[in-house]
Amino acid sequence: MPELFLTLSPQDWQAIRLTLKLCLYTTLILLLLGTPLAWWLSLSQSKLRTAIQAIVALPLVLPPTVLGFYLLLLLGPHGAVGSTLQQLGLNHLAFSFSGILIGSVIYSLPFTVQPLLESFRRMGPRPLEVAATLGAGKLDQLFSVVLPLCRGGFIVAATLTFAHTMGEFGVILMLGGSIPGETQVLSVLIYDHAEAMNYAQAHQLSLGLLISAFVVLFIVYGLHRRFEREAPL
Amino acid sequence: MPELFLTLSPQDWQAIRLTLKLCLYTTLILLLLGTPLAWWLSLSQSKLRTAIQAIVALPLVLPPTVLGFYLLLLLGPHGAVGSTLQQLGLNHLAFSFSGILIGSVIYSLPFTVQPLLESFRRMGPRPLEVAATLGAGKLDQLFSVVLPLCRGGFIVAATLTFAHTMGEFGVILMLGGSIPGETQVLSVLIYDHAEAMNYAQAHQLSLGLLISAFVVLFIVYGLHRRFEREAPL
Amino acid sequence: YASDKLTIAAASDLRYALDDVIALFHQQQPAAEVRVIYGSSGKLSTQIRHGAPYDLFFSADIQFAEQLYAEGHALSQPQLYALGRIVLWSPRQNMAGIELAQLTELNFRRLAIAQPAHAPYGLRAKEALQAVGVWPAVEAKLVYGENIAQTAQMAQSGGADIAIIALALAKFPELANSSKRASHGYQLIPAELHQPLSQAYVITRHGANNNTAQQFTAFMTDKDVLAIMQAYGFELPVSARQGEQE
Amino acid sequence: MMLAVTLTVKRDAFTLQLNNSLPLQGVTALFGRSGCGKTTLLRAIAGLDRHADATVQCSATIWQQGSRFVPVHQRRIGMVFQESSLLPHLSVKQNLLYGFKRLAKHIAVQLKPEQVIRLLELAPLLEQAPGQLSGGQRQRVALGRALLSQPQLLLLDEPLASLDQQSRSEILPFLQRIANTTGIPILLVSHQLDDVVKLADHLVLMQHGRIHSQGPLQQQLLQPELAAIGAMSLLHAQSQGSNNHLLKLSIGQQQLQLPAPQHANTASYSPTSYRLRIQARDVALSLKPLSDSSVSNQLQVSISGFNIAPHPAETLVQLTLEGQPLQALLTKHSVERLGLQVGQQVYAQIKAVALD
Amino acid sequence: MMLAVTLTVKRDAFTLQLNNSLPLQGVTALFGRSGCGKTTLLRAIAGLDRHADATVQCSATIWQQGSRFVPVHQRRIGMVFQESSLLPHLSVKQNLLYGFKRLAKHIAVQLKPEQVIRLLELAPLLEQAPGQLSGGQRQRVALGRALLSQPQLLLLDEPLASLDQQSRSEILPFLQRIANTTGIPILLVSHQLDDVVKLADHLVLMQHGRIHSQGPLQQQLLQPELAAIGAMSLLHAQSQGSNNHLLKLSIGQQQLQLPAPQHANTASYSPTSYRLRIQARDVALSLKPLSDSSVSNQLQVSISGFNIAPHPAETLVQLTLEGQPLQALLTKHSVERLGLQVGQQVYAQIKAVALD
Ligand SMILES: Nc1ncnc2c1ncn2[C@@H]1O[C@H](COP(=O)(O)OP(=O)(O)OP(=O)(O)O)[C@@H](O)[C@H]1O
Ligand SMILES: Nc1ncnc2c1ncn2[C@@H]1O[C@H](COP(=O)(O)OP(=O)(O)OP(=O)(O)O)[C@@H](O)[C@H]1O
Ligand SMILES: [Mg+2]
Ligand SMILES: [Mg+2]
Repeated sequence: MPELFLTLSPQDWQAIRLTLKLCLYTTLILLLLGTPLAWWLSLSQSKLRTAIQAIVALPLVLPPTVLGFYLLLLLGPHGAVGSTLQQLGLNHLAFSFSGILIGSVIYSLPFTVQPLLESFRRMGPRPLEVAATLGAGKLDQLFSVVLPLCRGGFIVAATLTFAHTMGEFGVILMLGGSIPGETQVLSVLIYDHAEAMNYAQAHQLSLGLLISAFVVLFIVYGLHRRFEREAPL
Repeated sequence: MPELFLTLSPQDWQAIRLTLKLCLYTTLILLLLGTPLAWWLSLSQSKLRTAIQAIVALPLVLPPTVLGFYLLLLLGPHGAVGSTLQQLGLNHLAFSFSGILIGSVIYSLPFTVQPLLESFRRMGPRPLEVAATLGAGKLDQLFSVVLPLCRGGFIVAATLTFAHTMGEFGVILMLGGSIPGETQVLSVLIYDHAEAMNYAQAHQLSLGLLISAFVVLFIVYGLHRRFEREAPL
Repeated sequence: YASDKLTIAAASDLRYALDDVIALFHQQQPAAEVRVIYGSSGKLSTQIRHGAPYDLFFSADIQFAEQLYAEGHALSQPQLYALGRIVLWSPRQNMAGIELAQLTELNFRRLAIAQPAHAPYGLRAKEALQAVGVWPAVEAKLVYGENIAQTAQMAQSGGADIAIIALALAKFPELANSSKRASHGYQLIPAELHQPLSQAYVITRHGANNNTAQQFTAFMTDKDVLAIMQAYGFELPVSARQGEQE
Repeated sequence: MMLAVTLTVKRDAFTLQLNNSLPLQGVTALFGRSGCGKTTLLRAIAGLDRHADATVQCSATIWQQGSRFVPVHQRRIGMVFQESSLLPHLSVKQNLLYGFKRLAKHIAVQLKPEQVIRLLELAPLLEQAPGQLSGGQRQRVALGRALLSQPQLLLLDEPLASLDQQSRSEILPFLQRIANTTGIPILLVSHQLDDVVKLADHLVLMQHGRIHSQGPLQQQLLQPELAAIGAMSLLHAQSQGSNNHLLKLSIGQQQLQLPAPQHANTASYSPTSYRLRIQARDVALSLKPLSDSSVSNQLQVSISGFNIAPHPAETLVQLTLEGQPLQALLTKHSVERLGLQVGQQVYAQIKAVALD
Repeated sequence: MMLAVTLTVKRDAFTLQLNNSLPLQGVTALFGRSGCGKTTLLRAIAGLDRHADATVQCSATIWQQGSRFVPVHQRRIGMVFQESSLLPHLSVKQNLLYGFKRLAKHIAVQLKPEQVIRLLELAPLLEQAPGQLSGGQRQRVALGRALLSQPQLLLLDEPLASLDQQSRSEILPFLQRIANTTGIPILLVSHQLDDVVKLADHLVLMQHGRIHSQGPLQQQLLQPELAAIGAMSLLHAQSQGSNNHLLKLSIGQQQLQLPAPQHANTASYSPTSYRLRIQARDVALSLKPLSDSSVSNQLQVSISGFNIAPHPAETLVQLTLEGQPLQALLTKHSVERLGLQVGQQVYAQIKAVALD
């Protein structure tokens, strides 16, 4: 095991750092965006909301590179977003960290929203009613009731999002261009190693990835279980 | 819109059929495998189960082609599984529909298991206790209580699995090799069209895919909502 | 058993040329069923190693074919049939007349090449950039495509300002006409600046008894085929040129 | 101080229709059969359900009218739900303090945690999770939690349903004291007429989604609807001091002696007036005072009327005792035997009295 | 037919320890303060919790012992949980029939759906979802569902807690009839001593996780623990026929007259023996028979002892009426005034009687 990591090159380490950053940012952004979105979706019954719920899942059905290509068109200098940014004197987003971050956020959106939505629905109205009669406003309810009660849903959402972002490379490759330190995340690097038939390196990185992911997931799920045992719902 | 589909080639149609078959089979198999697995995971508190829960999520963190590569090693003629099969006089599984089906099943496993697990946990023991006192055995409870009560979880699991299988091509391309009628699913075909810069065809297939996925999801979520309204939990 | 169904695995850069070749082959052998699967040479050779049902393998780099042959996964010696060329191409401007060495003078943000680690065209692009001494200057501006087709897409979308791509792609109408503003002249990069992109094929073990495979390899020396290859920007190797002269 | 409610709720087989004012003083009991709309009414008052075209006005504050709708958390309501409603992720202590911790600075704390925890006997449960409580324990925690939020109005939906008699008899006077001393009005749903009569000042009788009648408890007890459950009277009496555990009371010119109430915490609380609850079946009548009977309380009353009793063999005799109504449930046989008539002066033997 | 339970459950601040046999005949009431372990016991009997080293034996069948554990669904138990437990995805009708539809072919249907639906007044609710029911309606559905599963043992955990008096007084006799006619034994948890006395044949008194005492209701009612809640007696009487809505009863040599019970469905049901529930505070004593009082039932009794009453000003007088125990709650003052002594013959005026 120790040798395993001794042989990692600086490029590998850079990719690891970058991957962690991307996964962390994506997960955080998606929890921030996904929570209100899922909340809103859970409340009403209108057709519009059903439509939006369906739309949220759509990025999933496209092959990642194809999605990446469309995003490249959108975020690149000729695309709606990219050209607007350029007119504002900013850079377009293709081949930048921000670009792959946007790509990851869009691509993993359903993995955040769906479990949260289901979790919110199942909680039912009673705990919120109770909190309201005890003087808790909407935001207060979110933090003091929804978050702790739907912890399981948040954990599922966060781990699926994190893991999915970690493994995804199609969108990132197309949109990011594999720039070391900027867009060359671990999945791209492992892919490159595998394609180049540098199997030793690919195996080593894969194994490292699997082990660390396992450790993290084990701890997260273990803690969640402990909580559940202490305060069963 | 009508012209959209008029211009589909026989190859496209073949890929569409194959994709539907793959997604359907994957979803069904995963629901069949994932339900007992998630059920088992939801029941006990042991370390082993936490570990298995973490392992279930692991395929996600590997880049799909790399996962596909490892599966190829495993299922191909030199792999443990493939060579055993060959010794039994059967074909190895690489480059066959069965092979990509196995790949999809492994790769989408967490999207089935996690929402189900969460859903089972949230249901709590009471409904099952009630059913048991009324004479329902374990299997009966599964069908008469767990399935309907966790319908939301099943829908999330099924749609995430279906959509994810639809869009996935890394594993399939590596393991299946884009053989028309056998392993050339829609995502691979779209990818191929895009690579070939047959944008018209790529756009058309993508659009068709998005629209039909939207319609299906809209109907599924809409029905689910209607049910929920009629029998709120 | 002998089968008339032929499955060809081919490197992505052959995509358009090989399609035409197969169409031609089909005219001569209407009964033959030929299908082709494009991918990166690395991936395809890995698949062949692990039992892929490909009869013929057209590699973008002869090394992959030689390796397969050495390992016993291919039966025939790799057969060289064409040489690939790389060009400078831009979605913004006509690159005709702009030498590789002038890249340092151009104002651009991103230069796309294929991933040198595994894509033959990427490796050749890198060699050429190093040969003219601009590599250190442009390295920070590089973005990498998974393969040469994706590299072209990166540039085509405008995300990358310039790309080094296969001549075969630059000649493809989709790319040549991809922007309305300029007709996209490309600049051929001299072959001396990099190792040759030796396009070679082998018959795999799977194709050992495939008659059509034999017929198709024989057909590859047909002069009409060579013409197609040339039209798509491939150069013919010395051996083939001799054949042409006959 | 009134709670004015105008409300129409239409459901498949049920319609709730109200246009009433309920007093916001002391304890108002909502009494009615299962399914008559009590919970629906409480939820509308609390603002948990927003019904179209409803008006809810609490004293001078309009809670709902037209597009105006004060959200639940701003109404300062303490609610005990009919079903268990503890927040499952919080311990008993955290549940108790959930509302308390959210009080605005300027709100005076009338009910202190220690006090509530002591009275509801919650001390040993503080660290437990709601899932580890018995049914009655959960109800006590929910009640304590509502009280600690220092509400301006308490809405209690059968708060004592799964409590044993002893807990009940300890909590009821506590609730009454809260209503009396803190001035927090209580709207109480209960199916136990006993509890209602012990606690309520005002009784609202609901039937099929409407308020059938309402008024002070003493008057409401004469409603024939209640006779079906157990006719009862309420007498107001003045204290004349107590000795030897016996309390002397006077009603007008007449005297009674009763065992003095014995609450753990009545030392500091000796009211000058008492409410006597007397079941109609606990009142016997005789033509002249009885001397050698164990019944010590005999009061002179006059017969003001005869009502139909739920049972055909019985009659509900309406009496007047120093101007206050009193009911006696006799068999028709006895009425005939004694030859009772309207206007007649008779002696009422009161066997059993419940005191608050 | 006995239910033998050996059980130890240790929790933080609570230990349940039992090694008892409960009768499996008629209605057995579990009575005890909140948190004393009633629900825990029912769950162990049902097999919902599997406690180590526990033994549960129902008649001849061992349900749990060592590694043997009959799963819940094979125990043929009808359980009504303390908290609402309808299956939320099923309509009222589907809930009711859930157990019924799962009955094995060979099981005789003693309780028919129509019958249960009629008696629990569920007909108008059949198509509703559980979320659309009031608290009391939910309880009725849960009870009906348990009954329809044709259980061999009914475990009822406060099944009537949120029901109004009228529903209660209709359902209680129904439950009793089930116990009497179908022979299904009932284990009932209730906090209403009233209900318990109406229904139970056998009373189990629980305290702090132990069975304090158990026995036939008549004897158990003399337990001082129950006096704190309201001392009461139970008399067995023979019917001598009724006329003019009055029922004539005899206890030994003595006669009583009472309003005849009036249940909608008693036409076909006229028992020859009755149980009379008499609150100790409803019994007055006199040295000689009273003539000009409305009290028509006067019985000759002898004083067998004096017990301490919960209130210091009162005494619980133990009487014997034709061999049956009877209690009277008098003030000490009256006892002194009348000069009552053990062995003395006196007349008991029984003002109020509850009949089942
Ligand atoms: N969500 C709902 N949808 C349709 N009908 C409902 C709904 N909630 C309650 N009802 C019906 O409205 C009526 C009144 O219900 P409510 O809960 O107010 O009764 P309640 O007086 O509180 O009864 P209980 O004493 O049994 O709790 C009932 O007949 C009930 O079936
Ligand atoms: N899961 C649990 N973990 C720890 N303690 C528990 C748990 N469940 C119940 N208890 C405790 O065990 C004791 C007995 O609980 P139980 O539910 O059996 O009481 P009960 O007699 O049914 O009371 P009630 O009449 O209030 O329903 C209580 O003191 C309770 O706090
Ligand atoms: Mg209610
Ligand atoms: Mg209980």
